[in-house]
Amino acid sequence: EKITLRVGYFPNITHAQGVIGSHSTREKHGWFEQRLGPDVTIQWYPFNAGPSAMEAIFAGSIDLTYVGPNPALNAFIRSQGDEIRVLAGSALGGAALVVPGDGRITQPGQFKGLRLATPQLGNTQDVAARAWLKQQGFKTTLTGGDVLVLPTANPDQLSLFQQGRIDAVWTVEPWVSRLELEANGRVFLEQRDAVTTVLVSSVKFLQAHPDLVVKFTAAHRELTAWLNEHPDEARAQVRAGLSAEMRREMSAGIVTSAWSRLKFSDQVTQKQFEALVTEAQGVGFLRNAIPLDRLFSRQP
Amino acid sequence: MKRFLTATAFFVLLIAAWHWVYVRRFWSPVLVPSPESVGRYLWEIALDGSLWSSTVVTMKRLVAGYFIGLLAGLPLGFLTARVRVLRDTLGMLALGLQGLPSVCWVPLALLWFGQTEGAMLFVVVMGTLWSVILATETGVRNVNPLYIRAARTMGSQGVHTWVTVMLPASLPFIVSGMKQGWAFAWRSLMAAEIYVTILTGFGLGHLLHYGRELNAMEQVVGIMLVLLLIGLLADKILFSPFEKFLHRRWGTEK
Amino acid sequence: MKRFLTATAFFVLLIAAWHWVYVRRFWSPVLVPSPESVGRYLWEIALDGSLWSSTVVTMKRLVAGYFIGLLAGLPLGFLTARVRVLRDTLGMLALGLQGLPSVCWVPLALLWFGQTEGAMLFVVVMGTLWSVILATETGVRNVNPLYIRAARTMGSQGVHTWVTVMLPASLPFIVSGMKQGWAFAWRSLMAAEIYVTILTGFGLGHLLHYGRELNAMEQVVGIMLVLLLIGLLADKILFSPFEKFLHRRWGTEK
Amino acid sequence: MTLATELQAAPSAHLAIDKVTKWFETSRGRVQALDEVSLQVAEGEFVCLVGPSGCGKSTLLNMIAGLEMPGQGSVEAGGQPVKAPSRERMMMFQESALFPWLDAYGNVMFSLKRKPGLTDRERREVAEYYLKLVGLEKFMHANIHELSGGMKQRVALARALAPNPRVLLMDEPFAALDAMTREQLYGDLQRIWTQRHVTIVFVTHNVREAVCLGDRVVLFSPHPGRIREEFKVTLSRPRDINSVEVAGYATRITRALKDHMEHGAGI
Amino acid sequence: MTLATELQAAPSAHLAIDKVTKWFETSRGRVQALDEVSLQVAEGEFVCLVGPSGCGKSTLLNMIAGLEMPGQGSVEAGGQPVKAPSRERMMMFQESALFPWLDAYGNVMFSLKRKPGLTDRERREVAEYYLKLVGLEKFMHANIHELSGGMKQRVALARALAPNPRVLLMDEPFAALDAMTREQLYGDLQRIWTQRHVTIVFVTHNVREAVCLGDRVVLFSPHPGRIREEFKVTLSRPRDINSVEVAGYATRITRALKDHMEHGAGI
Ligand SMILES: Nc1ncnc2c1ncn2[C@@H]1O[C@H](COP(=O)(O)OP(=O)(O)OP(=O)(O)O)[C@@H](O)[C@H]1O
Ligand SMILES: Nc1ncnc2c1ncn2[C@@H]1O[C@H](COP(=O)(O)OP(=O)(O)OP(=O)(O)O)[C@@H](O)[C@H]1O
Ligand SMILES: [Mg+2]
Ligand SMILES: [Mg+2]
Repeated sequence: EKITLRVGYFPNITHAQGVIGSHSTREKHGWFEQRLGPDVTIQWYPFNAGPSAMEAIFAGSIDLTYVGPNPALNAFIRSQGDEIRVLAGSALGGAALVVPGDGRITQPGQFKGLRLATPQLGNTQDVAARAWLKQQGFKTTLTGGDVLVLPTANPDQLSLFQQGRIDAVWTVEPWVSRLELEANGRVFLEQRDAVTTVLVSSVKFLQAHPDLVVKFTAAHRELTAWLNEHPDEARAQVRAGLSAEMRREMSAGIVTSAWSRLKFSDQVTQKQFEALVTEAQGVGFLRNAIPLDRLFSRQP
Repeated sequence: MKRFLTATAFFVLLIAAWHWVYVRRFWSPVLVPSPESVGRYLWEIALDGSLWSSTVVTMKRLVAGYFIGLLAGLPLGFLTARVRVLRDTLGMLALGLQGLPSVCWVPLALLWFGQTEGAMLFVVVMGTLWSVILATETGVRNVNPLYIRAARTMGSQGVHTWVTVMLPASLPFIVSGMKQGWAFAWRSLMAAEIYVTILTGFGLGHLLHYGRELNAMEQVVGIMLVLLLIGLLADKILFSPFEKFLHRRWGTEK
Repeated sequence: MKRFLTATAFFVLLIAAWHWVYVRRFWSPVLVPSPESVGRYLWEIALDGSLWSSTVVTMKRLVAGYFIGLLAGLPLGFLTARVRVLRDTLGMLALGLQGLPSVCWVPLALLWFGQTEGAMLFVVVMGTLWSVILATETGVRNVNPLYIRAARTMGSQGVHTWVTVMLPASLPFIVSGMKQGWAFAWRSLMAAEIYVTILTGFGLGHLLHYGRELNAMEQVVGIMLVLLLIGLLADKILFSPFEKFLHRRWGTEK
Repeated sequence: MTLATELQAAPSAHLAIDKVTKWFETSRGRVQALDEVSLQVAEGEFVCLVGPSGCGKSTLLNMIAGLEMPGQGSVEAGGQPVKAPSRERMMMFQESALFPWLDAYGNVMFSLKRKPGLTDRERREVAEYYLKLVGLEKFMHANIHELSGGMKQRVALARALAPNPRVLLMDEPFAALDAMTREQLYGDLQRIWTQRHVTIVFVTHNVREAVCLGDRVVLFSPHPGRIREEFKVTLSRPRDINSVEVAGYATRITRALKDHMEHGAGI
Repeated sequence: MTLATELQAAPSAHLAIDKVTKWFETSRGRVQALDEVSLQVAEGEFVCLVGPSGCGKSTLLNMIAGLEMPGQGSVEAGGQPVKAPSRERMMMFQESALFPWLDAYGNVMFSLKRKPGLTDRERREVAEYYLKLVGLEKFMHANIHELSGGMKQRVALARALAPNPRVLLMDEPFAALDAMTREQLYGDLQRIWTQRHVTIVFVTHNVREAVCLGDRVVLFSPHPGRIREEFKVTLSRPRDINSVEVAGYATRITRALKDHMEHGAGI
C-alpha cells in the first residue's frame, strides 16, 4: 500500500543529506524515493531547532529526522529510552571557537573575564564550550563565573561580535565561516571529530515499518558516500536546496568555507554518545542519565 | 486627503531619518540596512511573486484563526459576563491563559493536529481567543443597565437581548477588543509560523524568521514594513468603518 | 467564598481530567507529563529557591516594562485621540507596530542596549506601548462629549480636562486596555527572555525556554502553571479593585 | 414565546401592590425607598402618582415592570406575581433610555419587532404612524444624539405606545415638552387609553396634568416613600387641562400635598 | 489662569447675540436650528426663553456658553466675541451631565475647584451649603446612579450655582422637580440673582415659571428657530408663582405662543 514518510531536517549546511534529499524531492528526482520504491512518498519538514524536531517525534507528527546529537540524547533519556533510536551518523566537525582577528587573544588563559557566546544553553556547542573552559581551569555558572558564557542566538552573535560586545563565540557552521568572513573572526579552536548531526527514528515508526527504516538508512549511507565522492556537485545541490527552502540566495563562499570544516560520515558509536553524556554531566546539565544500550537497538 | 498627506509626509520623514542614520554610519550597515537595500529586497520578492504568495498564505491563516477566535470569543465573552459560574471558571482561565506566550501551545497543537494547518490555526486561536473573551466580557459588564432594562420591558430576552442590545451597546469596547485581538492574532501567527513546521505554505513569518536566521537585516526590515502596512490596511478595512459608524451614531467625537 | 469554591472545584476537575488522560496514555508521556511529575518539579524548584528567585527577576522586569509602557502610553494615547496630526502619524504608527511580533525588536534592542536589562525592557515596552496607546485612544474617543462640555463650562481646560474628566470617563476602556497591555507585556517578556540572554538574572521565561530546549515538559507545564497563577493574582491585585470601584460608581452590573 | 402561549398567557391587566417595602443597599448604608406601599389598579384604570423628588415613584414603577424585586410585600399583575419584565407591561423611563445605536425609527421598531402577529409592513406602518403622532415624521432617521431633549422624549413615547401594551408605566413622560405639544399629547393619550382599554400608571410632578389624565391621583410623601392620600377624579372625558374643574381639583390636591409635606417632614 | 489675569479678564457680563444662524450637518442633510436670532441681555438681567420642542433653545445656550460656534452672525459676552467656554458662563445642561465617577459632593466640588481665590475649607463649606440648599445634605456622598431623577437635577443645580459665575445659562433646570421643591428653589434663585447681580438666561417650558422668574420672556418658534416676540415682566420682586399677576401674564404669553404656532406653522 501507499505510505508517506515524514522526515525532518534543518535548512543548514550541517544537515547536507537532508537538504539534498528534500531538494531532490522538490526537483522530482528524489534520491530517497528512487531507493524506497514507488509506494513511498516522502514529506520533508524543515525545523530550526533540535528540541522542536524531537517534540514532533514525540507527538508522532514526523517519523525520522536529522538532528544534533545532544537533542537526540536528551530525547532518549527523557523518554526513558522508549521513543527514539539513532540510525546512523551524518556529519562531524564544523564547530569552532572564534575570537577577534586582531590577535588580542592567543592563550586560553586570556579568556578570564571575557564574554563568550554559545548558540543555546545546553546544546552541543554550549556543553562543549563549558567543558573546555572547565578543562582550562575556569569556573562557569549559569549567571557568571570566571568566563561569562552567554547563550545567544546565532544571528545576534554575529552582530554583537561585530560591535565588540562579545569577545568570543563557540558556534557551528555556517556561522563560523560568517564570523570569519564578515566579522573578521579567527578560529581559535576546532573540534573536527565532534558529532554534529545524526539520523534518528521514532520507535513507533521503527516498529511499524522496520523494512522502510532499513531502506532509508541504506539510502542515507549511499548519499553520504556520494557526498564525499562528489563534493563540488554536492555543494551546488546543498546551495540550491538551501536557497529554495529559505527563499534566499546562499553565498557560495560561505558554503565552500563551511564545507571544508565539515566531515560527512555515516558512522557514529555509542562511545561518542557516552562521551557527550560525561561532558554534559561534568558541567551540570544532565542529572539522571540512563544506560545508552538501547540507543542503537532496532528493538523497543 | 489632508490626513493622507500628513501621514505620508510623516512616513517619508521617518524614512529620511533612517537614511540619514544609515549614511552617517552610526551603526554597522549589516544591522541597519539602507532604505535602498530594503526597497530593493521588497522589489525583488514582489517581482518573483514570493511576496504575494507568502502574503496570501499568511493572510489566509490569520483571517481564519482570527475569525474562529472572534466567533468563539464573542459568545463566550457574553456568557462569562452574564453567568456567574462561567465567570469564576472560564473567565478565570481566560485571565490566566491570555498572558501565556504562544510557544506554550505548540506541543499541544502538534499532539492534536500533527503538522497541519490545523496546528497553526490552533496556536493562533489560542493566542486570540482569551483576549477576545476578556474584552467582550468587560464590554458587556460596562453596558449601561438602563438599556438592558428598557429592552427587557419591551419583551426582549436571552439571546435577543444579547444580540440586539448588549452587543451593540458594548460595541465600542468590542471593537477595541477586536483590534487588540487582531494584534494578538498577528503575533501568535508569526510565532506559529516559526515553531510549527508545515508544508502547506510558506508565510511571511517564515520569511521574517529566515531573514533573522541568516542575519539578513534588509529582509527582516522589509518584512516588518510589509507587516506594518498590512496592519494599517486591516485597520482601514476591518475596523475604521465600524468606528466611524459608531462615532456618528453615538455622537462621540466630531 | 462560594466563588472561590467554584473556581477551586473547576481547577481540581481540570487536573483530574489531565491525570486521567495521562493514565490512559493517549499521548507520549514525554509530551503530556503526569500532574505528579509537574508537582514534583514545582516542589523541587520551590525548595531550592530558584522558583522564587526567577519569579522575582521576571516580575521586576515585567513591572518595570509594563509601567514604562503605561506611563508613556497613557499620555500618548490621550494626545493621539485629541490631536489630529498625531492621530495621523503616531496613531498610524501604533496601529502598524502593535501587530509586530516581539522578535522584531530584538536586533534593535541588542544594537542599542547590548545584552543588558535595558534591551529586555526595550522589548517589553515595545510590546506593550502601542496597545496601551491604542486602547487609551479608543477610550478617549468614546467619552460622552457631554462630560467634556460640562467640564469646559466649569473652566476646565487642557491637562485638567484630560486628568479629571477624560481619564475617569474613559477609565472603563483604559482598564480593559491595561489588562490587554498586561497580557502583551507578559508575552513580550517571555519572548525577550528567550531571545535576549543576559547575566543579570534568570527569569521564568528562561526556565520555560530551557524546559522546552531540554524536552522537559514537566518543567514547561510547571512554569505555565506558575504564569497562569501570576496572571490571576495580578488581575486580583491590579485590576479587580479598579473594576469593582468602577462598577459601584457607575452602577453598571450588580 | 410563540403566539399561542402569548395569547393564552395574557390575563387581566389588574395590578395589585401589597405592602411593598424596598431598601437599597449603598456604600453609605441602607436607603429605604418605599415603606409598606399598597395600591390596587383596576384593569383599564388610569392612575397618576404625584409626590416630591425622591419619594420612590420610579422605584415603584420599576417594581411593577418587574425590573426590581420588592424587599417585602408582593406585586401582582393579573393575579400572577411579577417576577420578570414582560412586553405587556411597557415602561417609559424617566431618562429617555433610547438606544443610541439605532435611529429614531429603529428605536420604535425595536419594541414593535418583539410583538408577534404583525407583518413587517404593518410594523413599518405602525412605527411611522406613531412617529407622526409625536410630530417627528421629519426626524424618522435622525441619530438619537441629534435630537433635542423634547424630541428624545417623544421618540421614547412613540416607542412605548407603538406595540400597544396592556399596561403602560410612564415616568414623567412629558417633563421635557412644551405646553402645546403636551396638550396635543394629552388628547392623544386619552384617546388611545379609552379606545384600547390600557391600564396606565403615570408619574408626574404636574398636578394639573395628573388631574387631567387620571381616574385617580395618588399622593406620595418621601423618606421613606409612603402613600399619603388618594383622590378620585370624576370629571367627564375628554378633559381640558385649562378647564376650571381641573384647576379646582388641582388646587385641592396641591394643598393636600403641602399639608403632608409640612406635617410629614419630621417623619 | 492666575487670579490676576482672572480679575482683569472679567469684563461686564452683557451678552449680545447678533443675527445668529446655525445649521447642523447630519447624514440626512442640513438641519437649520436657528435663523437670524438676535438678542441682547443686559448685565444682571434675567431672561427666560420659551418655545416648542426643537426650536433651538438649547442650541442658543450652547453658543452663548461657547460650546458651539454660530454658522453666521456673532455672539459676544462683555464686548468680546465668545470663542471658547469659560468658567464665568456656567451652563446647567438639559440632561444632568453629572460625572458618574464622582459622588454628589465631588460633582459640586469639581466646579468649585476651578474657581481660584478660595481655600479648601471655604470650598468645602460652599459645597455643603449648596447641597443643603437643594435639600441633599443626606445624599452628599451618594453615587450619581443611586439618585432619583429630581435629585440628579438638584445636584446639577448646586454644581452650577456653587462657583457663583457671572452668567448662568440654565436649560430647563427644574423640569424633573415637583412643584414644592420648585417653589422653594424659585425663591432661592431669585435671592441669589438679586444679591449677586448674576446674568441669567433660562430655558423653560413652563410659562408661569418664566413669568415668575424673568425680567423678560422671549418666545421662539421652530423650523427654523426664530424669535417671535418678547415680553417685559414688570412685576415687583420677589414674585409668587401662584399670584394672580403672574397668572395674568402667563395667560397672555401662552395665547401669544399659540398664535405664533398656528400662524407660523406653515413658515
Ligand atoms: N439604585 C439605587 N441605589 C440606591 N438608592 C436608590 C437607587 N434607586 C433609587 N434610590 C433611592 O431611592 C429613593 C427613591 O428614588 P426614586 O428614583 O424612586 O424617586 P422618585 O420618586 O422617582 O424621584 P424623582 O421624582 O426625583 O424622580 C431615593 O432616595 C433614591 O436615592
Ligand atoms: N448635534 C446635533 N446634530 C444635528 N442636529 C442637531 C444637533 N443638536 C441639535 N440639533 C437640531 O437642532 C434643532 C434644535 O435643537 P435644540 O436642542 O436646540 O432644541 P430645543 O429648543 O432645546 O428643544 P427642546 O425643548 O426639545 O430641548 C433640532 O431640530 C435638533 O434636531
Ligand atoms: Mg423618578
Ligand atoms: Mg433643549
